[in-house]
Parts: sequence; C-alpha cells; structure tokens
Amino acid sequence: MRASSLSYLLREGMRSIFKNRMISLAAIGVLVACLLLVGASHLLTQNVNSLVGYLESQNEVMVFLDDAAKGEDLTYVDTKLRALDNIASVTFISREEGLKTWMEQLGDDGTLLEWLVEDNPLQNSYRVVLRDLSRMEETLSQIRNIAGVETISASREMAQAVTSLKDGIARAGFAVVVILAGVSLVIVANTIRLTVYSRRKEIGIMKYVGATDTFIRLPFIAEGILLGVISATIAFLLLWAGYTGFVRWVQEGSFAWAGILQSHIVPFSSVASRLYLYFLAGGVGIGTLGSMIFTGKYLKV
Amino acid sequence: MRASSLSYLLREGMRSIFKNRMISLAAIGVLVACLLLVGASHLLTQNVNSLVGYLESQNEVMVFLDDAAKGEDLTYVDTKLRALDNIASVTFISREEGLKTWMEQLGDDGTLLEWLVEDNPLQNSYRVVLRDLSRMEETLSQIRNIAGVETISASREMAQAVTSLKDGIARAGFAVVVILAGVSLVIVANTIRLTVYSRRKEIGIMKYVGATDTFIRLPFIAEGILLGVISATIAFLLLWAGYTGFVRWVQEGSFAWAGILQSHIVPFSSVASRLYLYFLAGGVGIGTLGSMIFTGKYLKV
Amino acid sequence: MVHFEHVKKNYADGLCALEDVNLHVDKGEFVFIVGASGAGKSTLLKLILREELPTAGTVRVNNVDVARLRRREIPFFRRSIGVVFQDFRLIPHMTVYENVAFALRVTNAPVREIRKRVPFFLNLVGLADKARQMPEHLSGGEQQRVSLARALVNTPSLLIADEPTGNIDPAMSCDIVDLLGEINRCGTTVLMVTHQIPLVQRFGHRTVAISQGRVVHDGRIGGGSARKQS
Amino acid sequence: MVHFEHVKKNYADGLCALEDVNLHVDKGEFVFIVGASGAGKSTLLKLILREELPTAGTVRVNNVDVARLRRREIPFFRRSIGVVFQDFRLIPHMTVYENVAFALRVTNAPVREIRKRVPFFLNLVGLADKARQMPEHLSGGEQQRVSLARALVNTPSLLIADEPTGNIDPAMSCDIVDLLGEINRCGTTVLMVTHQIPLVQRFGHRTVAISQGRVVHDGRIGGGSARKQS
Ligand SMILES: Nc1ncnc2c1ncn2[C@@H]1O[C@H](COP(=O)(O)OP(=O)(O)OP(=O)(O)O)[C@@H](O)[C@H]1O
Ligand SMILES: Nc1ncnc2c1ncn2[C@@H]1O[C@H](COP(=O)(O)OP(=O)(O)OP(=O)(O)O)[C@@H](O)[C@H]1O
Ligand SMILES: [Mg+2]
Ligand SMILES: [Mg+2]
Repeated sequence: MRASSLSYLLREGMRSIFKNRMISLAAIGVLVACLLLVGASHLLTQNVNSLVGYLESQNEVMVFLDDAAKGEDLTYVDTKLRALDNIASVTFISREEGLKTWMEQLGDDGTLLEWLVEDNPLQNSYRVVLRDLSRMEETLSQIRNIAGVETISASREMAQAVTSLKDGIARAGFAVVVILAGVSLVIVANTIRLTVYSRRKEIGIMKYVGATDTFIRLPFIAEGILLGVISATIAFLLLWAGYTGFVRWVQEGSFAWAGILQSHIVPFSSVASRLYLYFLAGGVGIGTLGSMIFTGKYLKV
Repeated sequence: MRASSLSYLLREGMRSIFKNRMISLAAIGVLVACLLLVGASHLLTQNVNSLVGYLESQNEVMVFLDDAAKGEDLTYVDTKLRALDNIASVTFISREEGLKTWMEQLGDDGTLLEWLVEDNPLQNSYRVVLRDLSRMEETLSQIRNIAGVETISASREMAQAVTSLKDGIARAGFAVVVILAGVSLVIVANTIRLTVYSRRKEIGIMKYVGATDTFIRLPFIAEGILLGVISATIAFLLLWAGYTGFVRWVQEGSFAWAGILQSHIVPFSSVASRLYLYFLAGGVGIGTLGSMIFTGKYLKV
Repeated sequence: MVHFEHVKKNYADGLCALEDVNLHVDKGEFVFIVGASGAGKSTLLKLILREELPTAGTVRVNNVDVARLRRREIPFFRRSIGVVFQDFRLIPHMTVYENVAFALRVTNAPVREIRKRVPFFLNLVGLADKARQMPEHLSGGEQQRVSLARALVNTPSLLIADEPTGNIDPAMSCDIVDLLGEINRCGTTVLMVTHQIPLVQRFGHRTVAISQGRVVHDGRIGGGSARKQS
Repeated sequence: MVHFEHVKKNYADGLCALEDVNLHVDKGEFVFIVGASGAGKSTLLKLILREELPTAGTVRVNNVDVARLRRREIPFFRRSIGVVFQDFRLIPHMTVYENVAFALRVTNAPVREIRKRVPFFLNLVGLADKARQMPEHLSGGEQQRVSLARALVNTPSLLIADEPTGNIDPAMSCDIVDLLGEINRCGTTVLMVTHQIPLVQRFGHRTVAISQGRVVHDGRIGGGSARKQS
C-alpha cells in the first residue's frame, strides 16, 4: 500500500469520527459503559479475593507435642515446622501458657480449675498458620511425620469452607466478567452494526466506483481502532476516579467492618496497567472486529 | 385524532419494526441485554438478602435465671418471653443439660469436670432467638425487666456486624441496580439516537410534506413501546430460564455451603410478576422516552 | 399569492444565492422559472416552502410572511403548498401508494377519501401498476412522477415543481405540463422550474429567468409583454 | 466493447425490464440511448456495471462475461468504466474534491497525480470554486457535474452516463455533450442515456431507442443508416 493511501485511510478514519460526531459519541458512550461494567466487576472480584485471603490467614492448626519432648526436642520441632513451605507462621504455646489462657476464657468459673495448676493436663503446642488452605492435607501429613508431634487439631471444615468460598468467588467473578463481556460484545456489536447500517449507501457507492473490499474496510477499521482507544482511555480514567473515590470513602468510613476493609482494599495502582491493557485490547478488538464483520454484509454489491 | 390516523400509526409502528429488521434487532438486543443485567443483579441482591436473613436467625441471646426461680417462676418467665414481639423462638436449657453440653464440648478433658455434677455451678437458662437484630437493645431491656431473670449474655458485636452487613448489602444492591439501570439508559438512549439518526432524512421529508411534530413522533413512539414490550418479554423469559437452571444446579450441587444455599434460594415465582412489571415499565419507558427525545432534534426543519 | 420583495439569500458559507429578487405571482398564474445550473432557482422555491429563510427582504406566500411563521404553524402552512422536489424526496420505507397517501394522512383525511384520491392521482401520472413498489425499485422518471402525484393529491392552492420533467421523456413531459396546465385552469397557482426550453416555448406561459441570483427576464418568451426588471 | 446477446432481465418482483436485447457497441463509438420513462434504459446500464446480473443471455464488456466475474475481480472491472449515475451517488460525507479524488484513490494513484487531475476535471465541468463544498450544499445540476467529473477523472475506456444533463440547462448540456464528444475522440467509448431529443438530433450520433424493454431502433435519428432490430 502506498503512503498516499495510508495517509488517506488514517485521515478518513479520524475525519469520519469528527464528521459523524453523533454516531461516534454513541459508539464511545456504549463502549465506555460496557468497559466500566467489566472493569468494576473485575475490581470487585479482586477485592473480595483479597478479603477472603485475609479470612484464610485467620485459619490455624494446633500441633500438640509429646509430653516427653523437652528442650532440644522443641527446637528440633520448631526448625522442622519452619522449614515447611506451606507455613506462614509458627507460635509456641507452652502448657503453662495454655492453662492460663483456658482459665481466663472460663472467666469466673476458671477459678474452679486452679487446682489443675499442680497437675497440668495440657500439652506443649504450636499454633501454626498455613499459607494455602487447599494444600492442608498434604501439610498436615508432613507435620505428623515430625518426631515429637503427638496429635494435630485442625478445623478441616473451616478449611473446606474457605477453600470452597474462594473457589466460588473465583468462579462467580469469572462468570460475571465473562457474562458482562458477552453482553458488552452484543451491545457494542449492535451499535457498530447500526453505524455501518447507516452508511450502507455510502459503502455501495464506493463499490460502484471500483473500490476493493479492503479499501472500503480500512477506514472503518481505522475508525474502530481509534474509537476503541478513546473509549478505553475514557473508561480507564472514569474507573480510576470512581474507585479512588470509593477507596477514600472506605478509608474514612467508621462503620463496622471498616477496619477489615481498610487493610484489605486493593489499591488502584496495583491493577491499573493490567486494566488499561485489557481495556485497550477489548476496545480495539471490539471496534475492529465489529467494523470488519458488519461492513461485510454491505460489501456484496 | 381520527380512527384512520390511529390505525395508520399503529400499522406504521409495527411495519417499521419488521421493515427495519436490522435496526429493530439491534435495539431489542441492546434492551434485552440491559434488562438482563439489571434483572440478574436484582435477583442476586434478593438471594444475598435471604442468606443474610438466615445468618440473622442464627443469632441468639442467652437469658440466665435466678437460682431461686423454680417451677412456676419458670413458666412465668417462659410466658413473658414468648409474649415479646421481637422474639422468634425460646428454648429452655436446664442447668443439668447445660453442664452435660459443656462436658461434651470439652471432650476427653470433660471427664475432669465430673465432680461438678454434684455441685453444678451453672444456671437455668433460655436460648432466645431474635427476629430483628436491629431492635436488639430494646428487646434486651424488656427481657431484663422480667422477674426471675438474672443476667443476659448477648453478642452485641455480632448483632452490629449482621445489621451493618444487611445494611451494606441493601445499599450495594441498590447502588448496583441504579448504576446498571443508568448504564442501560445510556446504552439504549444511544441506540435509539442512532436509530432516529439513520432516519433523519425521512423525518425531514415528512416535515416538508406538512406533517406536524406529533404526527411524525407517534409512529416512533408506537415503535418504541412495541420494542419495549418485546424486549421486556424476551428478557423476562431468558432470565426465567437462566435462573431456573441456576436453581436446579444449586439444588443438585454437593459442594460445601450447598445446604445453606438450597434452603435460602429465592424461587423465581416469588419475584416473577414484579420483575416482569419492572421490565415492561423500563422497556416501554426507555423506548418511548428515547423516541421522543431524539426525534426532537430532527424535527426542526 | 407569492411575493418576493428585495429578497437576498446568503448561505452559511457566505455564498450569495439570491440578490435583490422582486417577484410577484398572482393567484391562478402559471409561471416557468428558467436559468443556468446554480443560478438560484431551487433556492427561490426553498424560500417559498420555508425550507430556508431569506437573509434580507420579505417572502410572503398566501399573505403570510414566512419569516414570521411560528414553529407550530409551519406544517399547516406547508399543507397548502404542493411540492415536486428536484431530488424527489420519497420516503424510502413506504410504498408508492403510502408515499402519496402520506400527504393526505398528515391532514387527517378520512380513509374513504384516501382510498379514492390516491389511486386517482397515481393513475393520472401513469403509475397505477406501481402502487405497491418501493421507491428504490422505481426508475428515475417513475420516482419523479410519484413526487408529482404526492404534490397534487392535496389539491393545494399553490404548486411548486422543481424540474418535474428532468428525468422524463419528451412525450410524457408534454403530458405532464398539460396536466399542470389543467390543474392551473382549476385555480391552482403553478411555479415550475425547467431546463427544457421547448416546453417553455410550446406552452408560452409567463417565464422568469434567473441568472446568478438575479431575475433577468420576466414575461413570455418570444412575444408577449416582458416585464423587464429594473 | 459492449455486447448484449439475447439479454433478458426480470426483477425480483417478476417485472420484465429487458426482453431479448441484442446490442453491440464497438470500441470508440458514441451511442445515445433514448426511451420512455421506465423503458429499461437504466437497467441496461446497470447490467454493464454488474450492478444487476442478467436473468438470461450474456453481457460481455471489454471481452469479460460479467456473470462470470469473481467477487474479487469486480472492483478492478469497474475501474475501467466511468459512470454518471442518474441519482448522482455522491458520497455525502466527502467534499466535492474528495468525491472526485476517491475514484483515483481506489486505484492507488500517487498523490501527485490526484493533485493534478482532480482540479483539472472539476474545472472542466465548471466547478473549480465548489471543490470544498459538501454535496448536499450543491444545486442539482452541480451534483450531476460532480458525478461526471468523477466518472472522467480515471480516463476510463468506457463511459456510461445516465441522463448526465437531466438537471442542467440547455447551454451547459451542449457543452457537456461536446466534452463527452471530445473524450470520445480520444478513444473512450461513450454510452449516454438522454431524454433531450434536441441534443440527439444536434450531435447525430448512433442512437438506440428502447421501448418496454426492447430495442426498437438502432442507428442515426434523421438520416444515417438505421440498423433495425430483427
Ligand atoms: N445549503 C447550501 N449551502 C451552501 N450553498 C448552497 C446551498 N444550497 C445551494 N447552494 C449554492 O447556491 C447556489 C444556487 O443553488 P440552487 O440550488 O438554487 O441552484 P439551481 O438554480 O436550483 O441550480 P440547478 O439547476 O443546478 O438545480 C449554487 O451555487 C449552490 O452551490
Ligand atoms: N430494483 C428494482 N426492482 C423492481 N423493479 C425495478 C427495479 N428497478 C427498476 N425496476 C423497474 O424496471 C423498469 C425499468 O426501469 P429502469 O430504471 O431501467 O427505467 P429507465 O428506462 O431508466 O426509466 P427512467 O427514464 O425513468 O429512468 C421500471 O418499470 C422500474 O419500475
Ligand atoms: Mg435546483
Ligand atoms: Mg433511468
């Protein structure tokens, strides 16, 4: 393709956008709305995930030691535990501390247990926090193999619940994004279809003057790409502003849950570049494909 | 208006839809997509609300009785408690039962407490489930006033958490529906704008032949109403099918949480008529308004 | 019926399409308007229909100053004028029958009236068998005749026709001007733009010649009393 | 150059627009096509341009059977034909200049070439000062001349013109037919539909008359050798 044609195509694409301000605005409006929907649900999923991650970190496993294990044995178990890769933190709780905590928990009734101090029925133990709950079973058997460990108490139900919650959110988030993306595609495709439809006469004329399909399509595609880039940028900026506002609102909020939310909200900067990339890809892709597919129908003259 | 004009208007509206199949399909596609989005988020909100309602019902207040209260006193307290309007259920737990449960909870260590059977330190109590957690404080003071009641143990934090959760969901659900409705409006308005734009020539011709604004608008409005009704019906049927499928999937699911979900899913029939009404109102409203607003621009010739 | 007084029309881009036009057409007259391409003939007709407004001067049609018309009144004003547009302006999604009927429908005419008049006028322009066609499936001359039928169906008191025979063969052109003459004899004022000098000569009506936005001749061509513009 | 053999054209609604048409136009000829409104003249031209396909018979243009053209080849085929459409078919969102330039752009012509040829042909049809206007801001005759300029700018080997003077005054019509004659003398085959019998008589080229879908006359009108159809 000659440079002259190329410059013509770009010029045409740009000019068309300004000339058909009406249609361009409509297309941009639709595309921005759709990108916003998808972007917002993506951010929501990310945040819920971050919250669930916090829930997960709250889960712990109690490791009870042999009464025989003392001194060096404890150091050995400690080292071994810390060496496991799925373990986030390890805290030692001696049998004395354990009893004290128990008595405190019982409150007034705890004084009834004072006689137990002489003959402490508890064991030395470790409170272990796992990194990844879905790998719980594997990690438990590793711990069980450490010499000196007698029993392990782990809330398998809680682990399952959190895992399935995480799973569900991942799936639901994915489903929502996919459905919204699908709906957006339908909407944008229809808009482009209308746009092309309103220019079908023009396309016919071009064909009668001897233009090839490619030649007719290229300005439409250039226009589609341009519209995509513009829409992606607008949507990105809007989402940025909106989300920042939301974050500020949460940070300043004094309602229950605010604490948990505040420390687990996903900052915009951490998703910004990826989001913009997605938006660009989506906008340009839909714009281009839409212009290509729907011009086709009117090229057959 | 004469009957002849009226029949002409209706005929024009209908015929226009079939004649401009392309544009009509596009408009219907967009409207259906938007209604589906709004409908789906409405259903989601309803379900989450139902789930939170369940959570709420899990919350209970323990009412401990005076050691002196026996026999008739218990019946009195019982009657008084059941007479309060914010109370969903009342269960009596005698001090013997309480001890047994405690010992069982301690498991092996529970045997250590066997000597307590002789000198039970526990009190007779009631497990009371509240209807509305937000009215907790009020109810608690009513209970406190009943003769024979010594102390009340209630998790105020839990109550606050659930209340704020419910509040948050109601607000978030409302926000989502409003935002989606807004986005839909933008999208549909743009589509109608395009539709009208692609017929601006025709509108001009009509004006030059001596048609009044109303006369030009009415077929567009008839068309808008018809498109609205068609879209609302399609969206409703799709949502029905989709949601029924989802309910069946949950009912047959064997994952964790399935139980809770199964018993608290909102059946479609309970929202169907309201939803269809909303859809009709939305579809017809947007269709009509869109046709009215956007024809205006081209009527000034 | 139609009175132009010192009318000037500049288009948005500054082009001066009409300059100091004075033209008086009485009720019942038949006037040909001739002139080169781009002389301003269509602009003159557009001013009568209030498609454009004069930049200066006054245009009065049926004793109404078009510039003073209120928005609500425009449709009713236009109904008294039948127009054959140079570019036909048929409504693309309506059949030939509906296109003609439309001009009656806007006046809230009863169905009986429509059923009677539309076929009559379609027959008059020789398109009875094309009633159910869409405009885009018609030949150029046929579209032009539909536009004519639509202009006539209302029995307007003023008929303006912008080259109504531009796409029609000479024989039929004569028939159409005969038809317009017939309508004129029944009381309708007719203004017709044409390039076909043979027609003008043959029918010998008053002829207004426009050149570069000015009226340069007014009167019968070849004999008759030419009212020269000052 | 153009060969119709037993060509029949039925439109989708069963209407028979052309019936057993035989027509042979050699390279370098200038042919007028005349006929009543709706006779089938535009249909004939549409078949040449492959806008429509013949229902029966063969249409060969430049030794190419139009029915056998593959989709990819159509644009290149059309570039060798310059067309003035009866309804102009200007691209509404492009200026006059761009409309004419478009016919060159599709052939990948270099910018220098475009800058030279477009003003030249706009000047030829008398529209040099309208280059930056949008088509909707032109008078009917001006639009028609833009269409003509676009048809000529490619120096096509075949020019088909559907009533290129329908909206143009007689003096300019003569100029335009003169222009087409000039182009014809330089080797371009010209087919021109017209209703203006004076033109046909004055230029005395071969004339094909069509009536109700049939060729009823072929040859010079008023003298010359008429090749009557069998
Ligand atoms: N909307 C417009 N904007 C700018 N210029 C215009 C507009 N309409 C017409 N013109 C210009 O005004 C002049 C007169 O136009 P008009 O349509 O009145 O000519 P005309 O006499 O009808 O010519 P024709 O016989 O070719 O139809 C022309 O030069 C034309 O280019
Ligand atoms: N797409 C179409 N579908 C159906 N009928 C058509 C179509 N195009 C043309 N016709 C019919 O075919 C006949 C011939 O049309 P054509 O356009 O060839 O006439 P023409 O000789 O060019 O007339 P004019 O001088 O009025 O332009 C007409 O009766 C017309 O109604
Ligand atoms: Mg004109
Ligand atoms: Mg024709």
